[in-house]
This record gives sequence, structure tokens and C-alpha cells, in this order.
Amino acid sequence: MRIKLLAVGFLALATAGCERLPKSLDSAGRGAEMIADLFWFFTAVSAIIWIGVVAALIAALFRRRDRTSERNAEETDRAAHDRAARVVVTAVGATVVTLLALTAASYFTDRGLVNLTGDNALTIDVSARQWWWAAEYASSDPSQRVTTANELHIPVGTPVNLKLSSADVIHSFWVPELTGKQDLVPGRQNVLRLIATRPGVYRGQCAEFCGLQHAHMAIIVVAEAPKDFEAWRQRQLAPAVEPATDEARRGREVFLQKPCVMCHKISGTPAGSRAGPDLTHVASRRGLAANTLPFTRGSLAAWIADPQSVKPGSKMPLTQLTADELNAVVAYLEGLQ
Amino acid sequence: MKPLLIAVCCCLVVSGCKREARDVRGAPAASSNAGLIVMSTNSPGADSPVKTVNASAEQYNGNAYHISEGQRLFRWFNCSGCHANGGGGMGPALMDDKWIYGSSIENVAATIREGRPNGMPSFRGKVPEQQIWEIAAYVRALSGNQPQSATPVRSDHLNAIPHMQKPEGGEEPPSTSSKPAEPQ
Amino acid sequence: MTTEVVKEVHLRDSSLPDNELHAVLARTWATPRGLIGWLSVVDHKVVGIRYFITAMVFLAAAGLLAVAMRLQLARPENGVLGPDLYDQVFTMHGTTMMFLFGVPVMEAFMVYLVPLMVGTRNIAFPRLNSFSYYMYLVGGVMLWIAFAFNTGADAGWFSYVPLAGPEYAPGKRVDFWAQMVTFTEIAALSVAIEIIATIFKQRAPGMRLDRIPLFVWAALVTSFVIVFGMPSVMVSSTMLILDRLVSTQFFNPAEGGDALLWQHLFWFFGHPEVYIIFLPATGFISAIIPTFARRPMFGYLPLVLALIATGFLSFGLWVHHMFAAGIPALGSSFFTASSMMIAIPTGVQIFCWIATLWLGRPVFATPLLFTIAFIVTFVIGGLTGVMVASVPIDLQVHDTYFVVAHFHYVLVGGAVFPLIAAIYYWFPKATGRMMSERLGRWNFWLAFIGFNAAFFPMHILGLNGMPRRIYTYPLESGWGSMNFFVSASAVVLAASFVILAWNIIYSIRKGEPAGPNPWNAGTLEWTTTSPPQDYNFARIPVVGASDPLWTAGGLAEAHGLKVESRELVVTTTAEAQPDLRESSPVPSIWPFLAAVTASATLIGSIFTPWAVVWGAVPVGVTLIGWFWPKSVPEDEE
Amino acid sequence: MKGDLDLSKLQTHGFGPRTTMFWGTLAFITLEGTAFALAIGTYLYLMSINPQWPLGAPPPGLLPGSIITFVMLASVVPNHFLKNWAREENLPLVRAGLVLMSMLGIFILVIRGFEFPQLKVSWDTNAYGSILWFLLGLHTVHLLTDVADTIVLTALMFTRHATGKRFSDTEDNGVYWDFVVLSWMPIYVLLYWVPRW
Repeated sequence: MRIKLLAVGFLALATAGCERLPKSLDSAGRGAEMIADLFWFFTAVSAIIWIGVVAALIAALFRRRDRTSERNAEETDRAAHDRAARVVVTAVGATVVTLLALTAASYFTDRGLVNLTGDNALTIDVSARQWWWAAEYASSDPSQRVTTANELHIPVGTPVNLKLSSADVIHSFWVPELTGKQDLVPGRQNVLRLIATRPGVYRGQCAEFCGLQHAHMAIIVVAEAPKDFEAWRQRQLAPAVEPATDEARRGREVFLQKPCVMCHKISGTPAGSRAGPDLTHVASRRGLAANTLPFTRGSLAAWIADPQSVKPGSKMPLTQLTADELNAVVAYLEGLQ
Repeated sequence: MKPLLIAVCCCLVVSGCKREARDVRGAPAASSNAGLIVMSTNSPGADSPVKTVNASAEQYNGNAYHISEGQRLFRWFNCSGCHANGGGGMGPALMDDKWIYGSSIENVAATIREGRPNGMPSFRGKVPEQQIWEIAAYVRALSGNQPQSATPVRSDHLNAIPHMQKPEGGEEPPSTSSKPAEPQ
Repeated sequence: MTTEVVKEVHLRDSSLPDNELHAVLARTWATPRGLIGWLSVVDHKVVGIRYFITAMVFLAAAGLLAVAMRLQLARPENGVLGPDLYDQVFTMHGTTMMFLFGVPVMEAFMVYLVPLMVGTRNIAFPRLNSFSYYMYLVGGVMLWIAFAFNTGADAGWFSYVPLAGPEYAPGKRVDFWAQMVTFTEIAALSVAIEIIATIFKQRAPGMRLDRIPLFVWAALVTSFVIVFGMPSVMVSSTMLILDRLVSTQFFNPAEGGDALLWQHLFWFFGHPEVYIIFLPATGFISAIIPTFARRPMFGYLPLVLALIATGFLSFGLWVHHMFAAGIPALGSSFFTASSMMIAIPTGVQIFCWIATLWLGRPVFATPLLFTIAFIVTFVIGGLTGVMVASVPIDLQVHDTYFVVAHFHYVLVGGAVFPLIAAIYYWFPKATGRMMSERLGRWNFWLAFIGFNAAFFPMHILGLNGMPRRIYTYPLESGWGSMNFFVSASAVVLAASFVILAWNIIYSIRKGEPAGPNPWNAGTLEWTTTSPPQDYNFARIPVVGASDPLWTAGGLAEAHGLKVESRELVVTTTAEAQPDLRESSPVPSIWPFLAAVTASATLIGSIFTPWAVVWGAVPVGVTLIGWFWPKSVPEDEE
Repeated sequence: MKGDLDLSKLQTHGFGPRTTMFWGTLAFITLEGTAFALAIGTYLYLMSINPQWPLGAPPPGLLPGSIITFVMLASVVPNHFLKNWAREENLPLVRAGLVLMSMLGIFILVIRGFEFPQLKVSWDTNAYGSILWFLLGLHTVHLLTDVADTIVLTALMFTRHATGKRFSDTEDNGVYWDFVVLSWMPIYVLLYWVPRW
């Protein structure tokens, strides 16, 4: 039974370890690369130390003990004792040297992380709430400020400074492929610097326990070629598109009369509250409810109809829309590209 | 110790279970009369306000979760705009014990839902029913009409709200602040 | 004084043959019968065993919570526990393991063993000792009763503000958590003071500093870490209660407070806390290895210095829990360095243990098996500890399952395995019966394999992006298969504890009778009978070496103590020269009454600050009753 | 029966470091001192993160706090003599000293009652108010316990229990009073003078 367990164990490790690297070692960002290198260095050193210790332990337990030492035990014992003393002192010395090396390596990587920036850096204000992410792309010109939620787009190769703040409790911003995490602490502002090196869609989620829906507070970071990013930015700057169909138009009416308007913003309409995520371009995003659900008509309807069963405790209330009110709102929202 | 523990259990059973429930959906039943417009029989004046009673409203009274949600919504929906964190501004104060339209949670909820003459708008349809009840529960807490154990003593924001739980209000005896340090 | 005259007529052990001496001492040191007597007990052995049993019950309870969590996490999008319940469950698991099991179970061994190991008849301040137990009991029971009524703390065992503050933690859940902390801190601090006083003043004549058993050294250092570490969490949890109860603003950034202030205060206690649990464990190992290597410990002095160094360094690490919270870079690299430094004394200990085994002739009994398991697993935990001490690596793995794996390797591998070893090792002394070796081996293999299989994969889960404290995870995350394997292995680990429990229960009744010294060990607790008499030692031993039982010619003995009243010898702090004959307190109900009034006050203060004002009076009365001397001078404390 | 070491001639009570109780008292003092240090550290921490200090309140009124400081410093002298008399086991003088110390303690407690309003800020106004009340409260708790202890001890000394071990208790109590006085000094400076800089 023991053997079987071990077998299963290695199997599981294999499937997880080998099919592809764990996210935080499969770097797509300058920071994550540095950390991964440091991590492998530490792991190698640790592995050697552990093997050494266990080998010594096994030797100590099972070494052959000669009968002769029963006689003249005295001086053989003293000799062995002195040998052991020499070994121990050497081992301690080695430990000290190793630790110094590790500390130095760690220190320089740390400096590297702090210097991950440039004068052309793109600054994004990220503010966390229970349980979603609000983001505003900083710009001297107010009309150029992109406001979005739960999905960031960043240009590959450009330094990005995330200015992190929290509106309620402590959260933590963490996208393993890009770089290490940074907490968002109420009353403080932290800065997280990162540079994406590889285009792609990277999923992260809040890493600091923040209450009931800590598990459903994901953020997607899309790293794309600078020109794609610029195109995206222009689309996001535009006001909400006019609803195309009658149903969508009715949807907008419902949106503005029903509770939706109390918390959500859709630029170009009277809806202007910032309590909930900005929905101006909600249909351009990949996920819903802080990426708890993929953005599809079905999941959109499900989310609006009964948010508390999708995300119990979410601040999105049951709005008690009638069936066709619901359909109308869904039709309207899914048009908001 | 036994009797002590039993006593603790009892007060936990009676207050605890109700106080600590995290009923994230709110009671749909509470929205019984949400559909049709009810013209409130309440009117300002000397005659004591009529109490409308709604059974399921009781789950909002004394429930810590609903009251704290109400605290959040009070801020989100900017009730302070007129009621200034309960202190009163262009709208009446909510922290005193004067109630124009009745102090029961049903009356407060009705006030929010239907609005009142000279100023108080109607939030029918704008604010979902369970949130109306949560705000109502919180409004009653402002004037100390909720059990202290279920009421947050302060928010984590600038506290225009004088804390709701000053024992006897006014200047406290040193003991209240110093004593919990006693275990040292 | 007049007492001089009285003394001469007192009956002395010197003038008595053994059998009479036993009879008289048994009468003098007996614990009264009946409920009152049961509550009045001041015998350190009884209190120690009560501490142990209570702690093990809490271990079982918290273990079941762990199983519940693994059930929930076994599959993605699982519905066994909802978010609200899951948050309470993981908070209760962590809180119970740290405050109600980890520390108290170590206190249990210190309270039971230290007086026996230093060769005295009872612990210093025995009434404080029984008081501390009742406080611990009430605190723990209170927390679990609250949990039973859906009032279980749900903000994590670390209760970070603002999540644990008045706005985001409505109701009384966190208040019960904070007050439970107060209860257990009172208990832990009391025990620490008793241990320090016992070790400083009540060592057997001749037990110089360089002859103190290593476990006793570990207990001493641990007690000092408690004395300097625990006040921090008293201060912070008091501030939290005040914020929640009378609306102080300590942790409200909008009014000049600060959320990180809590983290600084909490981790200034929280990190030493780990060493409060780990240092006694190293003490177990240092007691077990010489016995089963059948030779004195190699490197006594380095080991003592390592213990002391660890104690000091443990206060220089707390910020490494906050690397991601936005700490100035310079500060964090200092704490990286200090966190790495603490690996040095730990290394010294491990090397000395291995050297002892090398030089000795190992006997592979269950305690040694678990000692081996300890070294193999704990080294992994220590090395991942070095990893998380590095700021950049920590930024990736902090608050992920990598850290969950790390500290379970440290706390289970580093503390629970030695604890199990200690149970198998001292069980014969406490009960007079051996535990089953056959069950012991099953226990060992299941624990060793179950633990590593359950926790090693968590390293990879963490690196793969799985954060801690999430009640579920999406199917796409790809964490499912490994979580299932972890959950399955957790069951194996749980089974090993079932076997341990069964072995204990079975052996109490049917175990082989054990002599005074079944393992042929070298320290004082093995000179007396198993289980020891109420008075521990009929004749106070005189110590001439660090392993007195292994020195040829047997033990010398001291005589001249009164036997008709409780008297023990007080020695000088460094040289342990006999200095005074102090009376040791007789059983008293007052500590229990004091605990009742204090508990009522503390629980009341969860609901109203005035409880403290009204409670102060009965507490004062009971304390006076406690310290008011009884008729005969010998009864004075 | 071999008797290698005879304990029968040892005294049954001693003073200072020779006794177990002394080390217990010292351990208590150490852990409470740590608590004071942490509370003081909290004050300085809050001061360092807030641009202006004191926060939205005038500095506390000086009079009661300064009176207490003066009386406490003065009380160290009789306390010192009391400890010596206790060592000499001089009952009449010890009684007198204890009565005096009890009265001093009660006097200080009364003044302390006037001290809280002089803080000129409520504990729930802001973090500054909170830490002020916390520090003063923490010290008051220690003051209360020691004064109570002194009074009980005084009462004991007028009963038949005024024998050997009581005297070393008296000395330990004196040591604890020194601690209460000592721990007050930094708090006094912090509460009353730091805001005035």
C-alpha cells in the first residue's frame, strides 16, 4: 500500500511538474524571469544540502560498527569524537558561506526588481475592492484616461508602474507569470513595477485573504504588441456605443431605471456611479464578476439574474428583473464593445 | 465554571445565531409589498405614527451582517448628502430619537421605498428590496435602536459619525478605555 | 525568630527509614479527594497531564477541520463548505493549532517534565500553574462554543485589520478570537514564569548550569521567548478589541491609525511563536537522541548556545511576513539577512544530533524513528524557510500553498514529529506502561508517508498560482488533480493519528509494565518510580554530572527536609548550592475561583466594557483569598 | 542510608535573588515592561506616520501628570527605606512604611482620576487620542494592582501572619513599586512633553 501511494505520488508530481512549468516559473515578465532564476539557484543549493544531510544521517545510523572498539573503547571513542568535531565545524562553516552567497544573490535580484522601470513607463492606478479590481490608466490629459475593471492591457516590452491602493480591506495583486505580488493596503500606496516580455493572456488573483469572495477575485492581464495596445486604448477611450436593436435600447432604459444605475458607470449615459465596475466597454472584456465567469450571453444573464448563487456575498444584489427586462439588459450590455 | 458556560451558551443561542447569520440573499418575502405602490398611512404630526408590520423584516433587525451592509450602502448611495452621516443636514437627523414617520424598521423601509413629502425621494425600484431593509436596519442602529452587539462602533473612514456605542454618551470614565488592558 | 525553636522538633527525612518516609511524604503531598480536591490540585504532574489531554483534544478537533477543508478542496468548484463556513473553518484550524494545541502541548511537557528533570518536588508557584490551566481551558472552550453557534472567528488566525476591524467583521466573531488570545496568553505567560523560577531556583543540589539537561535549557529559552514575545499580541489584541468595542482608531488609516501597525505588532509575536513551539521540540530531540544512541550528547555547549542564539534571533525576523506589504527595500534586506542567520544555530543543532548518532550505537525504537522523520522533513521546511526569507522569492510564493507547505513542514515535521517521539518516550514515565512498538511502527510509516505525500505537492500548487485561504478554485486552473492527491494523502496522515490515539488508549490499560528507567536513559526523571509519586523524589538527588544516571556509583542524596509539611530545597542560581528550605503551597480552590471570575470578566467584556469594571471586584476578592496565608506558616506561598 | 548533604540547617526564608518569589516578580516585571515598551513604540510609530502631532487636539494639560510624577519620584525614598526595614524584619517600621506607601498610592490614584480629562482628547477621536488613553490606562492598571497589593500586605502586617516570609514579600512589593515609578517616567515625557516640541 505504501508502494502504491508513492507511485501515485510521483505520478501526480510528474503530471503537474513536467507537462508544463508552474506558472510562476514559466515567466512572461522581466521580474518573473529574475525571480525564477533566483528560485532555481536556491532550489539547487537546497537540494544539495538536503541530500547531504540525509546521506550523513543514514551513514550515522547504519554505518558498520566494529566489535574491536568494545575493547580499548576509550581512545577509539576519543579519536572518533575529534573526527566528528572536525566534520561538524566544517559543516557549520560551509553553512555560513552558503547563506552569505544566497543572501547576496537575493539582494541583487531585489535591486533588479526595484529598478524595473523607465522614463517611458506606463502608469496604471489599480484600486482593489471586495471583490474586484478597478483600473485607471494615468494621463496628464483627463480625456485620455482609460477606465476599466478586472482586465488590464499592457504593451509588451514597455515598463509598467502599477500604483496600488485599496478602497476597503487589504488585497494583493499577483500575476505569477509577470512578477511577484504586492499588497494593496488601505491608507497607503504601493508601486509594482513590471515589464512583460512575451505576449499572452495571464490570469492572476487576489493573494491576500479579503473576505467571503477572496476565491473569486481574479484579474486578467493581456500583454500585447504596442500597436495592438494602442488600438485597444483608443477603443476604450470612446464612449459607449449606441444600442443597435430595439431590445438593446429597451435594455438601456431598464438599466437606467433599475438598480443597475445606482452602482455602475456607462460613459455617454446618465449612469455615473463608481461603486461597481465601469461597464462602458464591458463586452470587450474576457470575463464577468472579476473573471469568475467567461463573458458570454448565457453567463451574463445568469450573473445578473442571481449574482448571489454565482458569487455568494458579492456586493452585486438580486435586482428582481422580470424575464424580458433581463433579456433586454443582457442584449444592451453585450453590445457594449 | 459550568453555570458560567451554560449562561454563555444561552446568550449565544438567543442572540448569537440571529446576530451572526450571513444571509447574503436577503429575504425575498421581505419584498412582499414591493410590487404595488402602498400609500403610507403615516403622516407628520402629533398623532403617533401607525406601525406597519412585516414578519420577515425581523431577520434584518439585529443581524450584524445586514446592518453592516446597510452601513456600506448608506455611504454608496450617498445618504449622507442630506442626512450627513446621521447628524442631519437638509434632511432630518437620524441619530436622535425623534421619528417623524415611525421608528419601526417597516416604517423606515417604507420611508426609503416610497419617499416622503418635502425632500425624501422614493427609491422604489432603484434600490433592491433587501438593500432597502439593510439600510433601514442601519438607520435604526444610528439612533441606537439595534442591539449594540450587532452594531459596528465605527466605519473605517473619516468618522463624522460620533461612535454609536459611547456607554451613556458624553465623557466616559477612564475605566472603559483602560480596563481591557487589564490582562497585562 | 521563634520558628527556629519549632524547626528542631520537626520530623526530617534523614531520621526515617525508606518505607516510613514514603508513607509520611505520601500523606504530606497527597491531593485531596472529591470534586473540590480535584479542582484544587496543584501537583505539576496532574496539571501537566490535564494540559496534555486538553491540547490533544483540540488537536483532534482542529485536525477534523483540516480534513473538512481537504474535502472541500478535493475537487474544483466543490460545494461541501460554503465561503462563510470555510472562512470560519480555516480560521479555527489555524487558531486552534497555534494557540490551543501548539503552545499548550509544549507547556504540558514543560510543566510535567521540568520539575522531574531538575529533581524537585513541585513546580514553582503551583497555584499559578493550576490557574493558568483553567484559563487556557475556558479560553479554548469559549472559542469552540462560539464556533458551534456560528460565531467562529472568520478573519484568519492572524486577524489582519481592516478585515478584522469593526466595519468589515460585523458581529462578535472576531471579538471571541481576540479574547481567546487573552486567555491563552495569560496561561502561557504564567507557565513561562513558573518554568523560569523553577529552573533558576529549584534545581537539585549540584546541578550547575553546565549540568542542566538540554530539554530544560530549551524550556528555559522558550519561557524567555514567551515572556518577551507574548506581551506583543496582548497589546495588539487589546487594541483590536478596543477598536471594535469602544471605537478607538488604532487601525483606522482615515483617523491617523495604520493597518500595518497591526501586522508589525502581531508578527513581533507571531514569529517568535513558531520558535515557542519549535524550541521545546528540539529539546525533545536532544533528550531522545542520547538515550537511543546510548552515549552522551555530542556538543553540549554548542547546543546550549544554539538554543540561546535561536531565542534571540527569533525576534529579528518578524518583517519577513510583510515583504509584500510595501516595506522600504533597505529594511527588508536586513530582515532577509537575519532570517537567513537563524539557519546557522539550527544547522549546529542538526549536525550535533547526527554526530551523536554517528558516535553512538542507535536502538531503533519508535521515538528514534520519529526523530529520524523529524530530521528528514524538518530540513526541507528549514530550506524552504531560507527561500521565503529571500525577498524576491517570497514575493512570488507569499500567501500561496508554497508557504502552506513550508510551515507545515516546519510545524508538523519540526514540532509534531518530535512531539510524537516524546509521547512514546515519556509515556512509560507518566503511566508506568510501555506503548506498543508494533502500532508505533505503523504510526510512524503512515505519518511519514502521509505527511510528505500530503504536503510536498503543495509547493508546486503554490508555484502554480494557487493562493491560500480560497474556498474553491476554477476547473481551468488545472489544480484539481494535485489537490485530489493531497486530499487523499491527508486521509493517510489522519489515519496515523488515529493509530496514535488507539496506541495511547490501549497502552494505558494493557501496555507492558515499565520499570523506573525502561530506556536506560541518563536524566533525573528516570530515577524515580513510574508513574512518579506525588512528591516526585523520596530523597532529593545530588547531581554530579550532566547525565547523572550514567555516572558510575549512582546518585548521592541530600537529606534534612521536613516531611510533615511540603518543603523543597532552593539552590543558588548558577552553582546550584543548597541555600534555603522553602515551603511549597498546599492545594487550594482559590486559583479555580480566580479563574472563574477572571473568565466571566473577560467574556463579559466581549459584550460591554463595563464588565471589566464590575468584574474587577470579584477578581480582586478571589486573588486576595488566593494569597491570604493560612494558619500554619508552612502553608504560606 | 547514605546522607551526603545535610539541608536541615538552611533558613526557611531569604531575601532578594535568593528566593523563588523574587524571580517570579522579576519575570512579571520583565513581561509588563515589554508591554510598556511596545505601547510606547506604538506611540512613536503613529507619531512617525502622521505629518502633524498631536492630531487635532491641544497638548494635554500639565498639572495632574506633573504632580503624579513628583509624588512618585518622592515616594521612591520611603520605598527604599521600607525595603531595608523589611530586610531587617523590623515590624513596627515596616508597618509604618507600608501605611505611608498605601496612602501615597491612594493619593496618586485620586490625582490620576483628574489626569484623564486633562488629555483633552477622547480615545475615539483619532489614533492620537487612542494611544494616549491606552498608555495612561495601561499604567493605571499597574498602579491599581500594586496599590491594592500594598494595602493587602499592610493589612497582613497587622495580623498574626506578620512573620518571616511576609517581610520578603514586602521587599518584592517595594521592587514592583520601583518598576511602576520607573515605567511612568517615559510615559510622562511622551504624553506631556513630546507634543510640546
